[in-house]
Amino acid sequence: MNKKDVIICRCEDVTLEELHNLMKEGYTSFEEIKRILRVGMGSCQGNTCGQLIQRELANFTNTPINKVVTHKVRPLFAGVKLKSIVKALDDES
Amino acid sequence: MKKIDLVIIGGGPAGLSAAKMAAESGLSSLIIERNFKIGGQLVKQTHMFFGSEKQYAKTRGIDIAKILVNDVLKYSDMIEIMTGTTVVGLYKDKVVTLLKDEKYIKVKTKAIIIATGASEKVLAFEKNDLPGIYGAGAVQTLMNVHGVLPGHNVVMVGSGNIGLIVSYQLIQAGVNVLCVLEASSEIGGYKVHASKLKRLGVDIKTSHSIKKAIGKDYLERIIIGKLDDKWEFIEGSEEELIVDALCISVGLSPLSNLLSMIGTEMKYVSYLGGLVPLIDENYETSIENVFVAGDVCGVEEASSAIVEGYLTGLVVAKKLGYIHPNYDKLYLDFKAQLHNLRSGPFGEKLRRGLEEIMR
Amino acid sequence: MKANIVIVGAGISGVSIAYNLAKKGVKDIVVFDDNYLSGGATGRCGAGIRQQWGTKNNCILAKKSVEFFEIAQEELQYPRDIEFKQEGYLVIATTKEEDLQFVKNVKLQNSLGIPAVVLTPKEAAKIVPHLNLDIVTSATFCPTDGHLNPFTVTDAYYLAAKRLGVKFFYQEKVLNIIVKDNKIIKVITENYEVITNKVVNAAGGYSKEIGDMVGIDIPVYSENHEILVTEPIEKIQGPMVISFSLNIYCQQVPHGSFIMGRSDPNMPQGYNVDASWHFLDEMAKTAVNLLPPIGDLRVIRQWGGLYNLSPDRQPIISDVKELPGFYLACGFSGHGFMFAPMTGLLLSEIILGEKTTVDTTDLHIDRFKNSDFKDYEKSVV
Amino acid sequence: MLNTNGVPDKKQIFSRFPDKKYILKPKAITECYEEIPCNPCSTSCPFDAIYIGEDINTAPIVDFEKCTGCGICVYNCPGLAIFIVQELDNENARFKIPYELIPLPIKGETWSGVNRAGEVITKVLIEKVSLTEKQDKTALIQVLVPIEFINDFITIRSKL
Repeated sequence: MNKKDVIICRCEDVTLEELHNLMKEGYTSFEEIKRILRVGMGSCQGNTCGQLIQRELANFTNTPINKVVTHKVRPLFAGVKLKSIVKALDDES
Repeated sequence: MKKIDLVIIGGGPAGLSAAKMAAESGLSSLIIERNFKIGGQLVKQTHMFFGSEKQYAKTRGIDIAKILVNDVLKYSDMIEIMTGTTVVGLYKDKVVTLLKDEKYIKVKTKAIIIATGASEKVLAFEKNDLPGIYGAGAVQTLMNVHGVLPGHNVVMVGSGNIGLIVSYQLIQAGVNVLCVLEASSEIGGYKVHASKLKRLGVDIKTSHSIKKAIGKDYLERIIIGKLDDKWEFIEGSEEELIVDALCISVGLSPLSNLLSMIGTEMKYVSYLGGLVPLIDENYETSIENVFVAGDVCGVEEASSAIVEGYLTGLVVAKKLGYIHPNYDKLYLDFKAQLHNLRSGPFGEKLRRGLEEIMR
Repeated sequence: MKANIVIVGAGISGVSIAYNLAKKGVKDIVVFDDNYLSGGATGRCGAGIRQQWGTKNNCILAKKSVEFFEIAQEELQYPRDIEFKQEGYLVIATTKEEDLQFVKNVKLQNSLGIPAVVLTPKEAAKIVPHLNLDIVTSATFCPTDGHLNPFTVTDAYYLAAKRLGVKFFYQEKVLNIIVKDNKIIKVITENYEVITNKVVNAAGGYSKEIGDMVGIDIPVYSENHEILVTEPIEKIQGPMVISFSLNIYCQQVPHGSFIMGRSDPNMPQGYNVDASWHFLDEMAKTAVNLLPPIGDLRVIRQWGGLYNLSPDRQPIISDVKELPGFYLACGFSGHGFMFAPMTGLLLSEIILGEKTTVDTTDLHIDRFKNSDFKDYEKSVV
Repeated sequence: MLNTNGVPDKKQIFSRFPDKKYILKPKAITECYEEIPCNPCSTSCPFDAIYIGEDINTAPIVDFEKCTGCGICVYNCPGLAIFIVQELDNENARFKIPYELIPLPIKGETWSGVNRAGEVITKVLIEKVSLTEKQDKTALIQVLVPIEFINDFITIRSKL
């Protein structure tokens, strides 16, 4: 398989090859991989890549998938313009 | 900041039923729906549903949506509906932040029912980002909502009920479905759906999967292959197919991000499709007054989602002091319906999964 | 397991201390962290590197640290990019009082070799054109301040230390430190017991708890500070823009996103790192007021992290007279990331009994024994 | 094999056909081999001829004494898994099948007859096409099928 052509994270354009290389280096938790490859930090917040990476980690570390901890979900669920937040405040007062 | 006693996140079958039952009990609510129409996935389901009469069996999904929407509209004085609105933040002090168009809205509430449903799983294969590769849900939206064909020659990946049903709908739309690929050694969905496809000449290839997509700017061909019992491709089994669309339907996973965001206790349960919240017998999560209903706490059929919606709507209302005149009778009935829907062999994995998340 | 030294915490301070000790030839160094690589304050920080401080100690620590960051990529032989970009910090004054204070600060900074300058609002606008000049009274600018990627630089230190033989244990919480006859004898973690007589407390937000394990009361507390990040856009802002009076820092990182943070004066002390809607409100208001065009950017994520605050907002890098073998690297008050090279160097010197590169008297925990300590750092967001 | 390609085997098929004596009149054949939570066939039958009971996961059982072959269950089955069959004479069988594709056949046309594996096995004559509002978009097609295909014919495909 040409791992360069397998897209894992669309937001940050991360391929399976990059993921596997990092796992081979010893980074075998989602949070570590996220910090280096930026997976899960894009605008979809790991919605798509999350489960793919979870599966790859389970295979690589030989761990049942339910034991592979996935990424932390943080607000916001969709991008909000800073000025929209300000506008809402202005409307309140 | 806007104040309302109950916020229901998701205007699909679970959310709508919850709102209706809460309203019947006397509790007002606000439904937040990301799409521009309420009804959830039902609005693109042109097939008849299974189940029993109480869950509108034999009615087409699109018509079940109409029934549920009408039920809610009858309570327009008690149920506020915000469509085209995304929940962007969910905070522990029960403030829900919303985005509608570019407008940011903060809502303070006492109780939340999260009925966000599920999202489609994706597959990692070569060139999986080529235009022409769709999720089954997107194909349904294109075809059944917008009347647009995804392609002329399509291969479906996945033989669960959705894969089988969408393949049938593709044929109904005049699309040539070359085959359905199933990685496992057996068909995943109901066999009645499989038989329906097979008699229309569609091959269902078990122990097969997509190996690679080929195309310059868009999908032109695919390579499929046979899998061994470890789900590895068997060398030499490759086959090239000329397609202009590939439809991926390899399962759903609960859309539980908002629950993670607010910090409810969660567990990964494969039988339920992924990460789900721990719940009690009334679908209340580890955070008081945060409830779940529908696929978000385990992927099932719309029929169960509807009943779970009714149940949570009933229970939330009671917790906030609005007791339905028929509370006891309804409560038992909803419980019995859920039991009935899940008691067969197809419900076995689900039953085991649900046991795992009971707190 | 036996260890010469156990380091509690593998954030930027812990990995730097480990690296510096190992480089000096210390064997059997073990580092425990109850999280994953940069899972604590380091990975949650604002990623800025600043030398424009109001106290001498902070200025020196920052300047010497920058000197290291300039060569860190090669020194640590790191294959990925640590993204050290020196595009400056523009410190905004908005009051007469700040104008005066900043002139003093720059004088101090210059005297220590930090190339900061005082600017008029117009001059500041040449550096960051989208500033709202209506609220700027003056500014200072240091071109050698900048940005550094917290994840990769921590990773770089970690890999370099590992190559030198340091053993790291992640997801391994230190449960207790056993002291006998005023001597450390053992560190107990979830899965290990380590015989050692030296422990470094680099536990960031949790350093007070580590101190409590050995009966040393460290006068620090933790507090949640929140941050947000926007979608990436084309580059429009080089330097970090920071204002103490407005309570904001805001930088466009090389990836294109804007990272910005502020503190909440009403935040209770504790270990909560939740994100709040309230922060979003205040942050948006402050940022759009100071840098109006960024109002069009979309916030995509927000999070919190712990500041470990010391009484004078300067770090504690020292031994502990009451308990030989116990060393502190804590109380960084939100700036442990940018001081890390010096934290590692100085503490390694202290542990090995070497003459320290700079005078560390004022970094010693004992400075808090007098209620009126010398300096208080006001340049903190 | 039903589980691997969606085609029931002969044994399964025969298990749903009644005694020959019943088939001289139109009877419903329920090709629903799994226990799935579903019961519209039973609840829609005006003659109480299809039994499922309290547990909706039970596979339907047709009481061929009561079944009149009216065809209501055919378009009420969400799985399109029911058809009506009648042994008309020595030459022909008459089927009523559900059909949801367009174009619909027209009375008098000859179409290909297809078996459960999707293979064309014969020609069939379209006798009647009904699509009332009650049928909710599932048409009922009455076709004449050569008697030798009584256990093989399942649907129609393309006009000849």
